[in-house]
Amino acid sequence: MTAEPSPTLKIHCEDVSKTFIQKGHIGVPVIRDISLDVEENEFLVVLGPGQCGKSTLLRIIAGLETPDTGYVTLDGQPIVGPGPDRGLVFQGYMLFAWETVMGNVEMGLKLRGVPKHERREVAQHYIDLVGLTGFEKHYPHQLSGGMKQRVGIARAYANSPKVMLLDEPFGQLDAQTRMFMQKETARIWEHEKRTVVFVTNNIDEALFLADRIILMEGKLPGRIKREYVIGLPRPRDHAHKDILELRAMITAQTELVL
Amino acid sequence: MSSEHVKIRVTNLTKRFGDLTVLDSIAFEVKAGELVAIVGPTGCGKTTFLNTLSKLMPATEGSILIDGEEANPRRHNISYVFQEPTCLPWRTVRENVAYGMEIKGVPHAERMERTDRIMEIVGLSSCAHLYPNQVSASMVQRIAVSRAFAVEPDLLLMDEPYGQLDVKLRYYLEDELVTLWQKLQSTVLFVTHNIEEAVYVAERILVLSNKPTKVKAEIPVDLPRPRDFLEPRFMEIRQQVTELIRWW
Amino acid sequence: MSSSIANETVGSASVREGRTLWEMLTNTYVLYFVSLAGFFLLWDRVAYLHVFGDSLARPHVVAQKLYMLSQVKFAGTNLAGHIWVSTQRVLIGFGLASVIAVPLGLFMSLNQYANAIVKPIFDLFKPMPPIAWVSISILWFGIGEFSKVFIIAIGTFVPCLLNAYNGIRLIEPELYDVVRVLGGSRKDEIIQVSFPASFPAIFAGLQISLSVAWTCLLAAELMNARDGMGFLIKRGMDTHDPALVLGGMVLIAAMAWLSSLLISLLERKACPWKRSIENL
Amino acid sequence: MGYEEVRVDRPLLLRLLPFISVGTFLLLWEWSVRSGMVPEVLLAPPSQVFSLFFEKLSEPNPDGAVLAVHAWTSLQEAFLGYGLSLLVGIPLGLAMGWFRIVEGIARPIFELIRPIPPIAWIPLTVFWFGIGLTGKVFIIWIAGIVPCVINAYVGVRMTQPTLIQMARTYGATDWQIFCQLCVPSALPMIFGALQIALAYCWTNLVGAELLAADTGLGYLITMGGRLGRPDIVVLGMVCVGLSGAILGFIIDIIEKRLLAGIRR
Repeated sequence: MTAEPSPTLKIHCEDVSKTFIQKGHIGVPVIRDISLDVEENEFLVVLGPGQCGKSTLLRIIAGLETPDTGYVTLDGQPIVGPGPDRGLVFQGYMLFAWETVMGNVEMGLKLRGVPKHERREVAQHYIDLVGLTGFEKHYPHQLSGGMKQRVGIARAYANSPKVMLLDEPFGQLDAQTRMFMQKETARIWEHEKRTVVFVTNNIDEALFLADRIILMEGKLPGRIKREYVIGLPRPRDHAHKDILELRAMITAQTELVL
Repeated sequence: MSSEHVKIRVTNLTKRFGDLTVLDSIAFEVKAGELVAIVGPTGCGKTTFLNTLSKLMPATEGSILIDGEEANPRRHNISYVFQEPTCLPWRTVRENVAYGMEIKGVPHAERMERTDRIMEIVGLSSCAHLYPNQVSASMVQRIAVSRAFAVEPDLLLMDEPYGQLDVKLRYYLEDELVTLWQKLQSTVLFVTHNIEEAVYVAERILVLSNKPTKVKAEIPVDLPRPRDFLEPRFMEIRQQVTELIRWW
Repeated sequence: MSSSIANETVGSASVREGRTLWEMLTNTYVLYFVSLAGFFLLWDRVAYLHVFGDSLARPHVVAQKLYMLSQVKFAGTNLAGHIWVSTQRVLIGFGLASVIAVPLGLFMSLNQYANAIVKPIFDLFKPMPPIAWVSISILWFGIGEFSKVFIIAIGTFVPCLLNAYNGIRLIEPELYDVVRVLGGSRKDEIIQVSFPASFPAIFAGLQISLSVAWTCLLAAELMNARDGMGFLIKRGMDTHDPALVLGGMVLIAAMAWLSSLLISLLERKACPWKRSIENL
Repeated sequence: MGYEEVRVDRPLLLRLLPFISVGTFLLLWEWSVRSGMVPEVLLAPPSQVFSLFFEKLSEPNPDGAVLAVHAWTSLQEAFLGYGLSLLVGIPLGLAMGWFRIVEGIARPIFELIRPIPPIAWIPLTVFWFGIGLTGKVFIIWIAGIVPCVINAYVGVRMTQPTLIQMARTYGATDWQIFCQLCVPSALPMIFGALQIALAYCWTNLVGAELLAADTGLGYLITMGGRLGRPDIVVLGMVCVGLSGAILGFIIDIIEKRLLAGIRR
């Protein structure tokens, strides 16, 4: 354990393990002994195939699950539960179907008792930032998948969290919309710097966005397999030779799961 | 690989919904045994295009000729591999692969023989007696691909069958697809949003425009197989196609 | 970006227009008309030819009967009076039951202790058909208004409670996570997620309850009543007047249909976000 | 990757509460009658109902038949009506879901008849068939057919559209698609209807017997009411509820077996 944490250390996970209980009595170890540091304003991508416990790790950082062993700290304070200092974007969008875009985005502020005109202003700012100006009064089902996830991102951002956690946010989009959303994510991140932990199974996405990639083992229980620091300049290009070479190198490390 | 015989000829294919023109006089030809990829920007009327080609939807104007005859699902062998899984959950993997031939009225002995052959190539033999919900998502898509090839189609349409899979798995399945296609000499139209995938599998790429959809460009892919996405020529073609449709 | 939305909605607009004679003949509305005409014609012929003796009235006789009843007093009041009396009973019984059952169902699914106490007793009564309560309610409350309201309330209670209960239990648990991550408390989870998300299920429960309510009303009025639509049917039975029986059936069906329409309209008003999902 | 066995206990109180609550309910009921809070002419205590149950197994008075005869009559009517409604309703619903012409013809009539509460047919069935078995079977049939038609119809309509498109591109005929895709797809919905239809049948059986019967569990309840015997009324209600619950349980087991058979 480091005696003196670096001043820019944001999130620190120490030997985190978690076992889920299925059918009431069977224990499935999901992640085991994960230790991990995230620096302030770093864009960290956790990359792994379908079932490797990466989402569970994210939910532990969000405080939605408690680890069986180990602990997680944020700014040196142990995480005991979910809180508005960490914004979470869900894979399945998880928008409130009964609220408009505006209602969804301002929800966090409303829950914290921010007066109406003030939260409208903040929400509008983030709606504009994600490029949904003009759609404030739409209900979620009237939006396409990419637009729904933008609402999800704006909702998380509007709460001004210190850390953004994204759980396979673009998993349900087609290849082109996905690239577009990645570009938008990079743009928003440049605009409003945050510490980001981004979970994905798509290596192109990881290489496009990450400062650092954590590669997970391809099976349960999830462990960290390798770590890559991506020093490429931004904005990046999906089809750039350096990215493709890195991709070849990383994919060589993963197993083929049919 | 491909002979000079024109298998599919599409002329002036137009589809309108009321005042809205979705397909605007699309015309192209596919030679027998050719693998053509079709790419276009998101929202380019891809679904309408495929549904019209497969005759699920009547075209407003124009014709689709297979061997010089108007295409007809009853007369011609048309296969369509959908983006979402289309396995029948109440049939085993083997019965699913045989389903297309069953409708086509292929005699029992030949049906079984072809089913076994295809499942051998694709590597499905080990799970022939499982049910679709007992196998993984990529397996389910391989069943659909096998079923489509098994009817020895005059025209095989594929709608982004490997959309959400990770890179390694995708390349593996695409190699498998190319093997199947080379062995069975089928004529394949492969529709996708992923440009890299298109360059990897196709002999020729048709680039569609935004709505109203037209064929914007035709790009031959004259690369040897197996292809390597790091090769300069590969990257060059990829770049060329990307620039034609980039909206992101 | 927005063009992809247009692409998805266009597909549903592709209705083929009938051109050939066969297609025109098999047009849905033509078929509906043929079907209804055939039904009434068959009814009329069967009645006219006395297939069931004199126990089936011809359609126009039923209509005449209803018209006559609306003009003159029958058993103390005219047709509108009978309809109103029955409707009132349904409204009171249904209103009482839903006001108690819906909150109770919500509370049961939100609090596991409440659930552990109420659910077993509820399960005890659930398999009992509401109509089985008719005799005991007469025993308890005599043949006055309250015994009828009581049966209706008992009958509608079960579906109201069950739907409210299941409505909350079937909510996607991740939606609660959203509220928690945004910094909301348990109270916020209930107000922001549980209540709005269970709305459609509650309305579905009200819809079922309502049809049960009319059945219960009828059972109660058939057993004993001096007015109401069930009374008309019963009187028709006692005096062997098939026109009166059929008239009563038509009335009660119309009222049941109208009230269910009313609930649908109410639901559309209450959940604008759900309506548009259906339209898509 | 080893899976460990883990035991999770629910709080003791939560596991005990259901028994406490039912026990308290029964005791309160018993006590309220015994203590005279509720007059005995209005309600019978559970102990009395319990002993009457054994008495009625062999004693036909005062309502004219022993319990087994009442139960048998009711079961017979219910099963005939239920069976007929499945037999007619399911094929009708399936056909309405797939064939436009069947839907066009059958739907308006179905919608016309559906809002009529089944027990409203009692007078007509008494005119037509008397108070015997036929009339009651008719009412139960009318009641049970509605959920059968609706579920089979919805089941066919919910067939995954891409499955139908897939079969169409292979050149399948309408009839092939109906038999090979729509019917298997609708099976889970149809099995769901078994349970709902049973509940409808059972409810309306009681209604039919209240008015036009000389034996049956519903008749037992009516007679108890006429004779001013709350113990008989409650016994009848308990029997109806209990046998309904048992039937539901049996159907549930059958449904699970059948579903396991197709979903594997």
